[in-house]
Amino acid sequence: MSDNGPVQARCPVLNVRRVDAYYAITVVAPGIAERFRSGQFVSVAVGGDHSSTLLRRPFAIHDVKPDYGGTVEFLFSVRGTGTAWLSERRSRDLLDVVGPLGRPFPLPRDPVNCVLVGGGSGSAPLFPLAQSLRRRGCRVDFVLGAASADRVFSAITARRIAETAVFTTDDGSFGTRGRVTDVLGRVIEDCRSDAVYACGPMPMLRTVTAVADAHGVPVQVAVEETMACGTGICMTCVIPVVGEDGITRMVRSCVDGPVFRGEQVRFDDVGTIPFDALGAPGWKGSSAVRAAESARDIA
Amino acid sequence: MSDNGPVQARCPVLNVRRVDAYYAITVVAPGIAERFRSGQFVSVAVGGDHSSTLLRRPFAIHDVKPDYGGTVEFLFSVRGTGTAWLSERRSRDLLDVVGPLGRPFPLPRDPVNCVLVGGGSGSAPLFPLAQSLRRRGCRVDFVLGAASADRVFSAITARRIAETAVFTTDDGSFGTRGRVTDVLGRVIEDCRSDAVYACGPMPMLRTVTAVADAHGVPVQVAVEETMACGTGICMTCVIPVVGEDGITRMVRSCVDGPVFRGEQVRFDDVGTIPFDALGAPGWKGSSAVRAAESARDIA
Amino acid sequence: MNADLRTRLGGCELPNPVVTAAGCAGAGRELAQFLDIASIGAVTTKSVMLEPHAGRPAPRMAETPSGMLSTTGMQGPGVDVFLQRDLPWLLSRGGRAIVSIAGTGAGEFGELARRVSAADGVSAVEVNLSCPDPSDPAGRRFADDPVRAAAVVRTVRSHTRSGLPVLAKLAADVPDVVELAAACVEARADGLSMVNTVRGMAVDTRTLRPAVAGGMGGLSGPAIRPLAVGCVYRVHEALPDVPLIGMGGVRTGADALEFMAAGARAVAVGTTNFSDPSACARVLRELTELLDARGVARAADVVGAAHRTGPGA
Amino acid sequence: MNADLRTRLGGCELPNPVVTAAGCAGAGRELAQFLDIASIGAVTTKSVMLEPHAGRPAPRMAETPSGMLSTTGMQGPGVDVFLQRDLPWLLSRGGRAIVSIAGTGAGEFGELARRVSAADGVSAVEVNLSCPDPSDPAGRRFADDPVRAAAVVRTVRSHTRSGLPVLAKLAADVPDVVELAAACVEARADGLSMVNTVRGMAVDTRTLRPAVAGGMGGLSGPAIRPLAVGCVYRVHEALPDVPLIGMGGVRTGADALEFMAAGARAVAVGTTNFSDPSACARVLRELTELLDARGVARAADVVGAAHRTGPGA
Ligand SMILES: Cc1cc2nc3c(=O)[nH]c(=O)nc-3n(C[C@H](O)[C@H](O)[C@H](O)COP(=O)(O)OP(=O)(O)OC[C@H]3O[C@@H](n4cnc5c(N)ncnc54)[C@H](O)[C@@H]3O)c2cc1C
Ligand SMILES: Cc1cc2nc3c(=O)[nH]c(=O)nc-3n(C[C@H](O)[C@H](O)[C@H](O)COP(=O)(O)OP(=O)(O)OC[C@H]3O[C@@H](n4cnc5c(N)ncnc54)[C@H](O)[C@@H]3O)c2cc1C
Ligand SMILES: Cc1cc2nc3c(=O)[nH]c(=O)nc-3n(C[C@H](O)[C@H](O)[C@H](O)COP(=O)(O)O)c2cc1C
Ligand SMILES: Cc1cc2nc3c(=O)[nH]c(=O)nc-3n(C[C@H](O)[C@H](O)[C@H](O)COP(=O)(O)O)c2cc1C
Ligand code: FES
Ligand code: FES
Repeated sequence: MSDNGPVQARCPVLNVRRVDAYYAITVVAPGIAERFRSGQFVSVAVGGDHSSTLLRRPFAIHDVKPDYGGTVEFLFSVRGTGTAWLSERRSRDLLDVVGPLGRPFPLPRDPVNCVLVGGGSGSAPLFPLAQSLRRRGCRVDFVLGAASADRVFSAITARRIAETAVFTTDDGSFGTRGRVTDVLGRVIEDCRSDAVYACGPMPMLRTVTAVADAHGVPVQVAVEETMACGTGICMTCVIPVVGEDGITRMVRSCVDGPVFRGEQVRFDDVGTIPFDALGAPGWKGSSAVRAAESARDIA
Repeated sequence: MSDNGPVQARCPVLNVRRVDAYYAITVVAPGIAERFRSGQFVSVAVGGDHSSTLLRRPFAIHDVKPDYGGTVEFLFSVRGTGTAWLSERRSRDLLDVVGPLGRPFPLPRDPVNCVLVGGGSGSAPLFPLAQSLRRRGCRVDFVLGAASADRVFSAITARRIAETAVFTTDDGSFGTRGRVTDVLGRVIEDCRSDAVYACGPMPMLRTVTAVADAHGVPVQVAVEETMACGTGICMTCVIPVVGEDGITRMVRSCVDGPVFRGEQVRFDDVGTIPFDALGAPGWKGSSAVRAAESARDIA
Repeated sequence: MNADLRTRLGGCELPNPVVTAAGCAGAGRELAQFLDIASIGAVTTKSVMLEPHAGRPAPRMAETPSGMLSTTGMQGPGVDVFLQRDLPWLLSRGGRAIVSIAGTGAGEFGELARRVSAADGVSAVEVNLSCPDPSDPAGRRFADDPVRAAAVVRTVRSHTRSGLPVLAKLAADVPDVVELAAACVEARADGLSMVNTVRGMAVDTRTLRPAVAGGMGGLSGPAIRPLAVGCVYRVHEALPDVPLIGMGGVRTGADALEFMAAGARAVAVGTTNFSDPSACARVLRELTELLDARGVARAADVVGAAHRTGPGA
Repeated sequence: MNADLRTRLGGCELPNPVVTAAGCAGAGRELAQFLDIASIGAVTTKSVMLEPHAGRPAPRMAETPSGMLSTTGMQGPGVDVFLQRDLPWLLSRGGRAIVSIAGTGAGEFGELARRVSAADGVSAVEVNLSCPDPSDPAGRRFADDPVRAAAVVRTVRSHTRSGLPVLAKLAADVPDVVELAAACVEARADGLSMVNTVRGMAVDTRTLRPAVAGGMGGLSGPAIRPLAVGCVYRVHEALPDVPLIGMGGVRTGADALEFMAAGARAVAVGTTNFSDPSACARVLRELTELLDARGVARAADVVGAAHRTGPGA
């Protein structure tokens, strides 16, 4: 119904591959591929028509290709029932996919130096981002971390695309033992980074934001909140975010995100309603705030 | 836990075939095959581990073979969600099957003449029965009916096994136009039948019983009631049946049946609790009846 | 042949009986990306309060067998922003709006009704009686007490302009849904929406903590359909002339038909919008096909069909 | 390491917390074909009445999303046959019996308790409070009125020999399950079983008739698990010392753990026995594995864990 909004389609599976601890599924989805910008995600129905698991599963788009009119690839690790079911899909099965969803990563106008920080499967959306940045003449450096070697994402591709690529694992089985945030400061300095892009679990994003802040570098984070709809109608995916106007709102990470400016996310208050959030219990907004609200765009 | 009771097993699918309007699935199930006697059925879990359809689907066993230690075949038409899912199974998929369930057809001691009457998919259990009867030297005649030609069950096999085989279809597309009960009387006379075996929908079984009765021939019917458990614990599959003692009880068609002597089933009262049934509202049994109850075996 | 799908709810007529459930479609804008919002019966908008509300802390949802638990806690911008920003958008696309309101007492409900009444183009007002009543010592909902529920409905009716239908939205997990329904009708509700989510809970077996913040949540989805159909059936039996909107786990056109046979004139799609953003259009299409296949001339003819003879058939 | 699974319900100790739910396992005989009936905590036998009962007409069941509706209507042979035929069989196989009783009034419940008390080897008596109360003009169940429910429990307790625990089986669809629970405990119930099936309905969309005879049925299975877990959580919060048996949609060991974390000391498997006749043994095995994986020394240690800190983790 809209030309650049998301579409819903029954997409044939082109292939399912194992990549270390992950599965990669490629589906034929021209409508999604043509609209895609990096940082966006798809949501996939799981379990078939008579499944007891109703909700779609959100996955970052890892790659789009022009083959067959347009294909979309996402990667995932098996976590629960939905991902287990997905891992059993075969070529030619049909998947019900909605996408592309969410706000993409904003791209710099100028050819600046960017460091891309990913944790585990959170690294997925950084690869198309790296491509876009390269096309704009940006320098790209990667810092990728995971629990163990087999969970480090596409190390070879990272090395190929980026100027430098640093890896960390919790168990030291690959790269530096430790966390991405242990090495990030050094990378920012060594590479004279002008911008940080990060995706992964909330605690990682919080520390990445703190490190980037300490170095005076702007940071864009892509969050992974639990989502019931992914399209902005259920209000289950909210996190507290400070707007340009200094007001904290509970915003939907699916449509207002998943990408936010790091310093706008109130990481310490995720999982709460901050007392000063718009509409929090006892909150009394000025009439100016109220007027501004009506003018804000909702989608 | 018991040697001749039913077993539960995850059975590999050997093959899935289309046979006219039906699907035939053969599973490797040695424990079920070795215990099987004709008239018994299996119940099959459908939809996978996270299916919203909880209940097993019951199917008459159509054939058992010694291959692979023992295989079991059942036939079905796609009716709703469960049978649609089953029709999409492929070789090597695993099915969770319980069986053999229910009381088998009683076999005559002497080599008498038997006519086997089936309607639609209800013909399935008659084929292994025919084999058993033949092994005992009985004469077997078939009367098979269905809505249309493609729903008449294994006509060729029937002709091969039986002395005679008569077919009827509602639309006249194969054999005689009409119902099995239209021709049954003539077949009983022509073949000098000593016993009737029938399986199919309740209204058909009722008329078959009436025809057999009119000809003074005993009849065994296998009923198809909705069943939640198939093992005798849920009490959802009951029909009113008159016992040897003349008392009507609401009996479980899964374990007390599915095979009953036709004249014992109170066809006119199926779907009701007859006022004279044991334990019906207002029923006052004699102390003799009560004492008899304790002595009755429950399984 | 195509069945006449028009549906009357008190004073308002909808072109067909498929609407969205409150809180499960925003104000139509997001779903409009996936379907023509003017093509469905109406959009029931998320319950709006007088003031902006930030809602409940996360986690706000958990998946359960054939259902989900949620606790969004009425997050929303407040009625003024809604009337200035969201409602005009919906109407501008040719959509019909059933405006759901949520108050903390009869006074606030009345004020909401007054403001919504003053707006142009609203098709009906829905009164969300599952709001907690702050004056109840046990923190129960208005729906838990037919007397308090009726007081709210009466106030809303008196503050709503005549001709604009007032629908009372009932809960299923109440002592006696028929008594509640009768009290609301007695208080001059023009119709009843039923049912809201049912209170439940899940424990995350990894953390052994409640899966949604605050412990209890509202259960929705196909899991509750039998409860919802049961409520609609019993209320239609008791009050056959009262227009009912049935909801709770509608996923397909057959589910919609089930509610209509139980007694609903219209059917709302809630949770299914989350899993299938074009669900309302699909449900409408499937329902139409089912009615046509049965040779039904008017959708209204199947309303209450399950009451007409005994069980079986 | 293997967790100590022993579970105390009032005066009786079970070797482990997994039992069958009343009416979903007969008296153990049929399931014994698929598992060792002595290996599970106990068999709760189908609610037995004083006299033989023929139950309700067919159709008695319908499948619903992640659940089923049923109306068997207490079909059974009466208490004398049960005590002479079914109970001895179960005990002879080393099984433990929780005997569920169903009466039409306090007097009949008392008489049932007296006869069951006189039998040897019973582990506990469970009082099915979801029976309709013939003296109630609206035909409500004993469970719908805490006062009537308590009267039944008090009578059963006074007719049951001391030392034999009395468990009150509660319904979920009552005005206030905590109030009902408190009333039963006040009437000296030694423990509570919760919950029974929830009233619901389905319409067959082929025939447009109610799918089960009589219209309304009882909904069971995973669909109702959030309702059941919610009841257990709230009752354990209010009455932390009262032994609870949790049930409603237990399908896996994780589901059993969910009920225990909410506050249940034992967990009953009902509808899942229909779809998986060896389910009780599997649930027990899976639960043991989960407890071992967490390094839990005693199953009792996880009881109520979800109450111990706030949500999240
Ligand atoms: C915007 C976004 C992008 C994501 N991209 C990726 C990706 O590229 N690769 C990848 O492996 N994972 C990704 N995730 C996480 C992924 O969605 C979950 O792993 C997946 O939903 C788990 O489903 P399940 O049925 O296997 O797990 P279950 O635990 O059985 O799921 C139960 C419910 O919880 C939700 N859920 C469980 N884990 C998560 C989680 N970590 N984040 C959000 N919801 C969760 C599920 O969606 C479902 O509703 C992303 C999440 C979001 C929000
Ligand atoms: C003892 C017995 C033997 C049977 N043998 C055969 C056979 O050999 N071949 C065959 O094609 N069919 C047979 N049936 C019928 C078969 O069980 C149903 O066709 C099947 O359960 C339909 O499942 P569904 O999910 O496709 O239909 P749905 O309508 O979606 O099923 C919904 C529920 O109704 C029950 N149900 C639906 N139709 C029937 C029916 N006709 N009888 C009993 N329960 C039903 C299902 O089991 C399920 O619980 C037999 C039934 C019984 C009781
Ligand atoms: C996330 C969510 C938010 C909801 N918000 C509201 C609301 O604001 N007002 C209301 O009356 N009902 C609300 N409901 C209840 C739905 O309108 C509907 O009555 C219920 O979910 C049952 O329908 P379903 O099973 O189709 O979802 C909400 C339900 C969900 C799941
Ligand atoms: C077919 C059937 C029969 C039942 N019979 C009884 C009964 O006789 N007495 C009783 O207290 N509960 C009875 N119940 C309720 C169960 O014991 C249990 O409380 C309920 O089904 C919820 O558990 P489940 O979801 O695991 O089945 C019955 C349930 C079903 C489905
Ligand atoms: S997931 Fe529904 S609003 Fe974001
Ligand atoms: S199907 Fe359960 S007792 Fe027969």
